[in-house]
Amino acid sequence: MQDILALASANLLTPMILCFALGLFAALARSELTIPEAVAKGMSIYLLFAIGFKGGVAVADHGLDARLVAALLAGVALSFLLPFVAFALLRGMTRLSATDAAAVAAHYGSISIVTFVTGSSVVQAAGLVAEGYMVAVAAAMEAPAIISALYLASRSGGRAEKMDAELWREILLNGSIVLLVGSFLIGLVTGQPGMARIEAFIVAPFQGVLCLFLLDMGLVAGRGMRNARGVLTAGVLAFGLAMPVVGAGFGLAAGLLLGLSPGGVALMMVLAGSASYIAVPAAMRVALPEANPSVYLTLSLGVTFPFNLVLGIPAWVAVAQAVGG
Amino acid sequence: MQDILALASANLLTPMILCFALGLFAALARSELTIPEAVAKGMSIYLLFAIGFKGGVAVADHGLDARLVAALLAGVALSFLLPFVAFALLRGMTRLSATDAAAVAAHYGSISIVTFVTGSSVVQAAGLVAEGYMVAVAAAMEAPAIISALYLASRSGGRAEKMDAELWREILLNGSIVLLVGSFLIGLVTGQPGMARIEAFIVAPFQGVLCLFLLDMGLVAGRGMRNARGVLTAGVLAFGLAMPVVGAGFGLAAGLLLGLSPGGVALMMVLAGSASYIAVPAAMRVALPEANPSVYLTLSLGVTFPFNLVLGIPAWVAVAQAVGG
Amino acid sequence: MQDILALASANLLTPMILCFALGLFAALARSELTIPEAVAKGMSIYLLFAIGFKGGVAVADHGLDARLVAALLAGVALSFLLPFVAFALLRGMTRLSATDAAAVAAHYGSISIVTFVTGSSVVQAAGLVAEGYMVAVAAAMEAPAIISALYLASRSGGRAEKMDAELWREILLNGSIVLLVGSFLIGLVTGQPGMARIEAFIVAPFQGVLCLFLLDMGLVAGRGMRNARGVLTAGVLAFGLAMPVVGAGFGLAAGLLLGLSPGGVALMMVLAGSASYIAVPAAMRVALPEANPSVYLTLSLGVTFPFNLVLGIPAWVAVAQAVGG
Amino acid sequence: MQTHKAKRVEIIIEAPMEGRLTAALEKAGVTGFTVLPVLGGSGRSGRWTREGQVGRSGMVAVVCLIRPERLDALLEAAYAVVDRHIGVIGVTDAEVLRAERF
Amino acid sequence: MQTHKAKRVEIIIEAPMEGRLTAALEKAGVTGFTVLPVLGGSGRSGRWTREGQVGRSGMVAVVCLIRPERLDALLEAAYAVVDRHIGVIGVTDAEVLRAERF
Amino acid sequence: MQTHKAKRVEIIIEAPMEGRLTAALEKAGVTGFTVLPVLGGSGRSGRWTREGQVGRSGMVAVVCLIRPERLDALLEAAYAVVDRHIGVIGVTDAEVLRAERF
Ligand SMILES: Nc1ncnc2c1ncn2[C@@H]1O[C@H](COP(=O)(O)O)[C@@H](O)[C@H]1O
Ligand SMILES: Nc1ncnc2c1ncn2[C@@H]1O[C@H](COP(=O)(O)O)[C@@H](O)[C@H]1O
Ligand SMILES: Nc1ncnc2c1ncn2[C@@H]1O[C@H](COP(=O)(O)O)[C@@H](O)[C@H]1O
Ligand code: NA
Ligand code: NA
Ligand code: NA
Repeated sequence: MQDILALASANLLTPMILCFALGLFAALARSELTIPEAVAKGMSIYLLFAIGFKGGVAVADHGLDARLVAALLAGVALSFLLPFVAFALLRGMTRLSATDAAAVAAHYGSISIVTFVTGSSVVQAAGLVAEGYMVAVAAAMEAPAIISALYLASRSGGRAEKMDAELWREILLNGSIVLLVGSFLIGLVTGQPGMARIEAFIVAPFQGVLCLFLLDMGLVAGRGMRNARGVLTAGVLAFGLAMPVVGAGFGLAAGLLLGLSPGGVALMMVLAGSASYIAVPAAMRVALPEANPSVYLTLSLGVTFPFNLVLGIPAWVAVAQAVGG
Repeated sequence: MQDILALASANLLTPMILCFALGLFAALARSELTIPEAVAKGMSIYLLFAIGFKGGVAVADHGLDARLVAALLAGVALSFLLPFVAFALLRGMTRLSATDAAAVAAHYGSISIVTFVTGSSVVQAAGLVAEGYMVAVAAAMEAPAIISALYLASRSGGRAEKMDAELWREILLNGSIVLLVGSFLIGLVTGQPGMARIEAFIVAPFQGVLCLFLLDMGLVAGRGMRNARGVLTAGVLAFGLAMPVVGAGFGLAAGLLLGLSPGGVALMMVLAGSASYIAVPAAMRVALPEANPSVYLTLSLGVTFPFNLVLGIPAWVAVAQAVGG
Repeated sequence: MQDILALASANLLTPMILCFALGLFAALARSELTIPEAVAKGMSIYLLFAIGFKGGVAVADHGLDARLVAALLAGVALSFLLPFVAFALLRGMTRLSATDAAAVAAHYGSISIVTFVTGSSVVQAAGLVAEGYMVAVAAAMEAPAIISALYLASRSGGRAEKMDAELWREILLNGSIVLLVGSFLIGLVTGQPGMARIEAFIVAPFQGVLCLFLLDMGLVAGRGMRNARGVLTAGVLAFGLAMPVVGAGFGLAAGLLLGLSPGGVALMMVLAGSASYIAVPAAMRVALPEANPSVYLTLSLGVTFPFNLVLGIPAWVAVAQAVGG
Repeated sequence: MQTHKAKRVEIIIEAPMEGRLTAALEKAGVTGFTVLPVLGGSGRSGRWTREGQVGRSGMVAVVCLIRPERLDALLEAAYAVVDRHIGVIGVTDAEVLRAERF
Repeated sequence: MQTHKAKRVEIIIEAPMEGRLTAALEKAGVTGFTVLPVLGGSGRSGRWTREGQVGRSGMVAVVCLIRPERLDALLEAAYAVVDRHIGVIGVTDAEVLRAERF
Repeated sequence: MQTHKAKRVEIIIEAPMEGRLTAALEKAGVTGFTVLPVLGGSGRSGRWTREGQVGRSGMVAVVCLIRPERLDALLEAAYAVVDRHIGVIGVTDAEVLRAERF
């Protein structure tokens, strides 16, 4: 426990977390500080590309691990499963409508790639080495939760859109999945020689870009909080704090069952405990338009994301070290 | 004098200054070369973050200097005072209306952060080390001049907007102040360990980004010049060249009184001698809408900014070295 | 021949080419992955600035070569000449109207700066050193082809716009020429000391930025292909594959006549064999509005660009090595 | 100059629905439209801004000029897409040159 | 389809005044508006472009669809903000679906 | 509030022609206009989008509010530029405050 607190407070004072806090402060104080949409998108493309490529090179280095396929399957299974858990919790803890609850559940079954990126930094700073294919697991976990959520919504009488081919294509080929999987494969194919060519671009400046990106996330989260007063009842808030712990617990179990390294276990917890705020919201606007976006965006970005950043990630890393060591 | 000229000509042939000149040329020749607004904003966010963070780390390294508070107060005092000097000069040298003169005066009491950033590079290239907190002084000098200017405008019968709470908030929490102070504090808190994480992002590529940013400044300044023919009478032009010298003189006095290092004195001159073109123009549009923006933008960005870049900064550095050495 | 294939397949598995392929795939699969316009423009500004500056520094290092002027003249001559070759081929191989053929011809007389940038990387990776002024040759080859094309169009009865002063200014001062020539001159003037200041920005991350830029090129090319079904008849397609070979042949002859180094010969082939897709399309929209943009954009970006990237460049480098060694 | 009566339809819709809307318009025989970016706005679902966002969030404005007799087909097609979604449809009378294009 | 009369108000105003304008609109009971980016323009104060700018320079276009009877309140609110500033207000007749929203 | 009749002209034109169009407008005595960015669109020359483009590709929308009596001069000037190019011109009736500005 003490270790976790020590790690958490060490993590708290990194430039990344402080940048997020600065963004939150600026938005809540209604400063006009903003980061242009194009710059924010540019940074997210950079981060996705870099993390995917590094994952691919790591797999190229260590050879294809037999556990890769098992890990992918486990990730898909978790993403299918967690929305049911989240939905049950939401129906118990909050008064959200079935449609809203299903939409929120989709977010918590899916993953937050920025949380994953930050988690990878912390894992590395803690001296651990995670399996390179965890980035592929992340990509695999993005979409399945959406299907569970639409099933939940229609079972409860909600008017979920039919999953037509168009919607499938949109979800499976959404920008972040394509970029993550694509750069993973490029890293896998080009390996160390490829890395040598672009290392100065994707490794050295990575954490600095992450700082500015988290500044932007703080701004967006803070603006969301300001606009969402009233939306967040105590029950909803409690869910936003409890669900990442529950999710991380499932991740821990999966990681141990798979026999991942401590770094891999930590990242599995990070993934399972995080909530999407890019891919899933867009899918929900199309497939469950009656669900209120301020509920799921505020919960995912305004509650769970900061919780994971500040407390979750260091805790999961400490747990994984304790269990795995 | 010879030293100043040598330094000036050395400074003249740096990639930074030449990039500014290229931008000026392109705009005056009506090339369609442009830098997208989002990219320009992204670069300015990068520069503000980097300079603030480095300042904070420098203070963390050297310990809190007793002079920090004195320097901040001196900066605030200068920012309050210089608009009065500028206003008097403008009323003597030009035929600008009281409102226009007050708006221009606000710009010259405030500071140009890009001039400061360029000045820091020159100071460093000259082998000097300035106090890290000068970046906080820069932030402190942004806003006070606005108050003096509104006072001047209303005293002269101009219709200055009342300084309501909203306007205060906007001015004190404008994007560049928040980012500069925020990143300064982050640098202060995280110190060298924080720096180690993001050094490759904010130190090594800094001067290169500054080049492209100055290219953009040149484009914007050149476009302003093209649109402002007729606005710049000889008197107004003379003011734009004289005021930075006067301001730098005040800065020199303040720096010596404070007992700053030669590098610090040089930066104090740079700050006092520079004129705002980001924060103050926006405030003037709100608070003194009758003032003509082409007057103050052209003067600040088209006259004083290039003057400082090419002649002012190397001169101030040489003076500070001569006096301080 | 085997060498060429070996080099081609080595080139094929670089991160750059694979990023281009990823972009193509994403666009053809209608993924919503996109790179914002501002980010794409920002990257292209970076690449132009970096390649120009490096060229200038290289010339500063090796001294002004007597062949520089000859190479510039040869480039201009090629750019004037190649549209006639292309036009003749097009009229023979395709059923394009004279206006469309002239517009396409303009593109193939001019050059693709991204192909040049990629070619430079491959030349360097092959251990060759090209003349630094090749970047100035590239700039010189951008515009002349436009004049030939307008001549061809009006000779064939097309309604080409008169080349008024305005159009001249637009073409000669288009963004990429100004930036390329400007940064070349800046590099020339500041030499190694200038390079030392901004090396970390323009050298180390260069190939990484190129990767993301080629990803974007792939996206744009793929979208163009999707929209241009029907436009590309077999004849047009054949032209898009044959013309770069013809052009490169002219480039080879010119390079050998000039006595360039093997690296320089390779780059001359790359330039002559490449087709513009930035400067010339904008000029054609103004001067030959009746020409169908999907024909020339698809050909240039969707056929010739990938051909050069994957097969052309490695082939030209191998030929230049074989002939020059 | 000779102008012809037309309708100008402006549809403000969530960005993730843009593809579906334009597909529906094309199906309804609309021969042209223009998509404008939107910075932010306010409505029953609150205030929002595009700044700093990374997903396909936010809205876009789709503008169509069409012959008056085609208005109903267009509105029906648009409405079917917009119906359950956040968004606004406004129609104004307009005139165009070159009627053969619409 | 059934449409209802409305007014479309388009206000082009300096970016630093956007917050004040939208606050005034909300106070005047305007229930929705959309903010569009502006690239550049020209007027009595000369030509300007947003390209390369870093401050909150430039202008934005605010578009409101409202019931006709609310037009006066809106114009008064908008005018009070725009009055001393650079900017333009234009009003056109329009029709909307779903009148209950406006 | 007191408003005055005006015309709102919206010209959607290729970006490389923007400078020529605005020069022609100024020559025709148009005292003000606003340029809006365009994200993409569709017409006889197919679908296009601005995303990821680097050149001066794509289109822009130029909006002018003018006195009705000046409409013809404006349309003639605009048409001379747009004629051979991809683009669309739409005109709507509008009203403006502060007629002295137009
Ligand atoms: N009356 C209106 N006039 C203009 N735009 C509106 C109006 N109402 C809504 N909007 C736009 O449509 C979006 C969604 O509206 P709503 O569905 O009411 O939340 C808003 O954020 C605005 O961008
Ligand atoms: N007649 C007009 N039509 C459209 N936009 C205008 C008009 N007049 C002015 N504007 C816009 O309002 C801005 C400021 O106008 P002004 O106050 O006349 O300088 C211009 O830069 C244009 O963007
Ligand atoms: N009916 C229309 N309504 C609105 N915009 C149009 C219309 N027709 C064409 N456009 C715009 O003008 C561009 C060129 O049209 P076209 O010349 O028909 O290819 C299209 O890409 C659209 O942006
Ligand atoms: Na999850
Ligand atoms: Na000053
Ligand atoms: Na060529």
